Amino acid sequence: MAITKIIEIPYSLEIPVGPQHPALHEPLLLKVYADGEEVVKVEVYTGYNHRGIEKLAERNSFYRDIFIVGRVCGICNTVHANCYVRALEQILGIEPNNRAKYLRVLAMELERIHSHMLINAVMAEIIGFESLFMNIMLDRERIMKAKEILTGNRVLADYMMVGGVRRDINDEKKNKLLKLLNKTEERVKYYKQVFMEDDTILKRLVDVGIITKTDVLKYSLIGPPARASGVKIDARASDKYDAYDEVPFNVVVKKEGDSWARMILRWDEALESINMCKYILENLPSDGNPVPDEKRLPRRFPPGEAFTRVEAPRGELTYYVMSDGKPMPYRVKIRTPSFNNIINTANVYLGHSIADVPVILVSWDPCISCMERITVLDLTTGERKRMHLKELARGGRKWVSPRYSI
Amino acid sequence: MGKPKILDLILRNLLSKPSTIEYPKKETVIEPDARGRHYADLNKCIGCSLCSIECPADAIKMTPIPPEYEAPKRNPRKLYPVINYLRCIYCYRCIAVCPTNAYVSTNEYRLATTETIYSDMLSLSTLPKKTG
Amino acid sequence: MEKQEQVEKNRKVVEKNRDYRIIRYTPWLVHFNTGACNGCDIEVLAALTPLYDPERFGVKLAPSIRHGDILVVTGAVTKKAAERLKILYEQMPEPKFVIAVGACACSGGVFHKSYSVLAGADKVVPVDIYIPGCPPRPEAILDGIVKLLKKLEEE
Amino acid sequence: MSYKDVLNKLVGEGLLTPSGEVKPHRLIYVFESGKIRELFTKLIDLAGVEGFYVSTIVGTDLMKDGKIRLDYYVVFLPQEETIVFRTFLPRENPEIDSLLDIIPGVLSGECETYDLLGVVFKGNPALKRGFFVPKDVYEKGIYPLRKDAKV
Repeated sequence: MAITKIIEIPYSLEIPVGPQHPALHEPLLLKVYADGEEVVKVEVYTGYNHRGIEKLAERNSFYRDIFIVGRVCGICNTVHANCYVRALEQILGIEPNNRAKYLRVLAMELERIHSHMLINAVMAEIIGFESLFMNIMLDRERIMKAKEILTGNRVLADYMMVGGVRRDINDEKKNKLLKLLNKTEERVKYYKQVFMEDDTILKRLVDVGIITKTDVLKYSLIGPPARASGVKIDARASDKYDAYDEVPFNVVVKKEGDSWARMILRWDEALESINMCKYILENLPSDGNPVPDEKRLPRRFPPGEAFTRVEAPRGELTYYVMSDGKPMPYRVKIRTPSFNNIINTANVYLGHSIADVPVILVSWDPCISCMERITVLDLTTGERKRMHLKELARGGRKWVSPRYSI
Repeated sequence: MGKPKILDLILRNLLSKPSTIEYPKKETVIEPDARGRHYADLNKCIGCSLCSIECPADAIKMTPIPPEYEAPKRNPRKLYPVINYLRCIYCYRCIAVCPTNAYVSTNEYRLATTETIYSDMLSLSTLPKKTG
Repeated sequence: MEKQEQVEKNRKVVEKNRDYRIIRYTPWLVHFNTGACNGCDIEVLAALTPLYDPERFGVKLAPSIRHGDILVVTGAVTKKAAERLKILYEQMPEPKFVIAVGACACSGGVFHKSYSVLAGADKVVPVDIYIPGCPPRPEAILDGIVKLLKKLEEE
Repeated sequence: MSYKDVLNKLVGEGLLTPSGEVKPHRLIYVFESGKIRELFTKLIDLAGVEGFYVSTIVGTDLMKDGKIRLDYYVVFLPQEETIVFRTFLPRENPEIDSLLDIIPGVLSGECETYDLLGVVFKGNPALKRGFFVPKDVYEKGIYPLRKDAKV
């Protein structure tokens, strides 16, 4: 179509982005400027979810912080707690026993499976494939049950403790977990096939939001978006923390770099994680009690600093903890993966149609668990319309195009 | 996917039961050691207030035992922990640090209320009342 | 004059029936995240999936605040989100009810001492029912909704 | 060129000074705050754009020394080795050149450090108060992560 004048339509999506980075900014505001259907400019606004966790951590004791950092992100709580606990262990010079290390990995991998299933379900919902969303959510409940058996709570596990974990498992629980994992594996394979073959999904995802290898590194992108563009970054493989040096696994890397590759990569990783969980359950070492006595843990922390990395479901998560010998940490710095992945990717939307914006956004895995609402403001008439993100993906086109496609 | 596969799928779906749990008519299966409501057993509590110091959410307040209840001798300061269930995050840190293992844990999760609920009545019910 | 009396009478009837209308119709939920860790959010979402299926009671997630009857608040109510929560509550049609889900929305949880948090949805809007837990199980959320409906019925 | 050679070359040129390590085994190199752009331009030349990424910027308020410490955590690929580049700024008017035009990935870190700690990155147009901090705090001119901040 011939453009005679450029009309700016500010689309502002308010999205609770990233359980991954709830610490600092979550419901996030993306302001999308569009020319007709084509996105020309994107601005990111933040601060709706800033809870001041870093300051809060400086005011609470080291042990109380273990539970506070778990509440940075509900979906990745065990990896947050694990990262912080390992930083404390580095400062103290404690090493947990092998059984505890294996159990930690088990909890983190279960979390990765349910997180990847959740974001794939949300993607199915965003592109209007509601029955697939319901099916994936139904099968995700099995993993939640497994988490409940292992840690005692469905979502927030509070499973990590300095020097080990907070609960042990017995043979009965082990068998229950294996049964649940076997059932889930079957279903995950099926869903992967659906994502590979279904026309609806292929048409909406393939070649949408392509990002190249150079851009990935320039913009400090991490996790599945980086691996889907052919960059092999995986803190599990490089740092070999906990039992990741003993449990066999492959780092999945894809070359395409589009939204579809990112979603398929998540299914591949979920399958990989299920295999790891099964390996752990079958080869669980029994070298002593993995549960430390919390009454006897050291109360005093020597001065020192530690920087730990962990591979969260959404990418590399880092913690920096500094102790100055007092009962409270001097500085705790949390850098969550969505922090990089969301704020730094504003340029990827350019050139795509408005209906693709939610698809690209979800493919970064910002965990859109709830309210997604969009204000569409038409500058020519001053008319304002609020719509659901899903509506925008499906019907938004209907609302916009008649006016500008002439 | 070919057509015969779809037929197979339809048949299987027609014959299978719905997956919905008829809650609240039918109870769901909850692990017996799931983290639910917990309270202090005052026969064991020594009133040391360690749980109140360690609570990440500051949900536990040490309160004097009311005079109509017989305070046990092992509790010289006559204090007992009262948990604010609305603020409690059910991390069970208090249970782990308690020096006398005085906490009783349950898997009760149906706690929806219209006002703030505390653990005081549950805790005090473990103590005998003074006679006369 | 008679007309005015009639209007007055009608208004009284409407006010009397206000709280009952929700039972005759189906309650639609609107979910608002005021800075939660998404733990409660995914549990609210999980409560709406086929395994628990609250559409049996007619409960459904409404897309817009103007369609909603029950506002489900999760999160520790950060100062920026509090302004929004107030606007949303004012936009809801009468009768309106608020459910606070999770320890953070009930009374601040672990964040109650932070500088950017108001700690508790009841500081901004009147809350009808609290669902404690961190996060509450989907069954507990359904339980809260059922308790709210029962409470209205009794009134 | 492996990351060790790159670092040795930069140390030889006098841009970096090795000083200890952060647990577990993350080497620290101290540089002068005025030479940050020179350092990272050379780093890109030597290691290549695809040779590293900036993982985190950690700002710490050292109130006793009257300084603000700024750590750039850089991860070198393909070994994924984390190296700390550390610099010190005065506590009054902390200023440093922005890296936004040569490494766009530092955007989030710079915005956050400015908003929470008050370090000014010269040349970054996206800096603004209220990126994270609520209005009533930043209107008083308080930076929440400073040790003397009362919020």
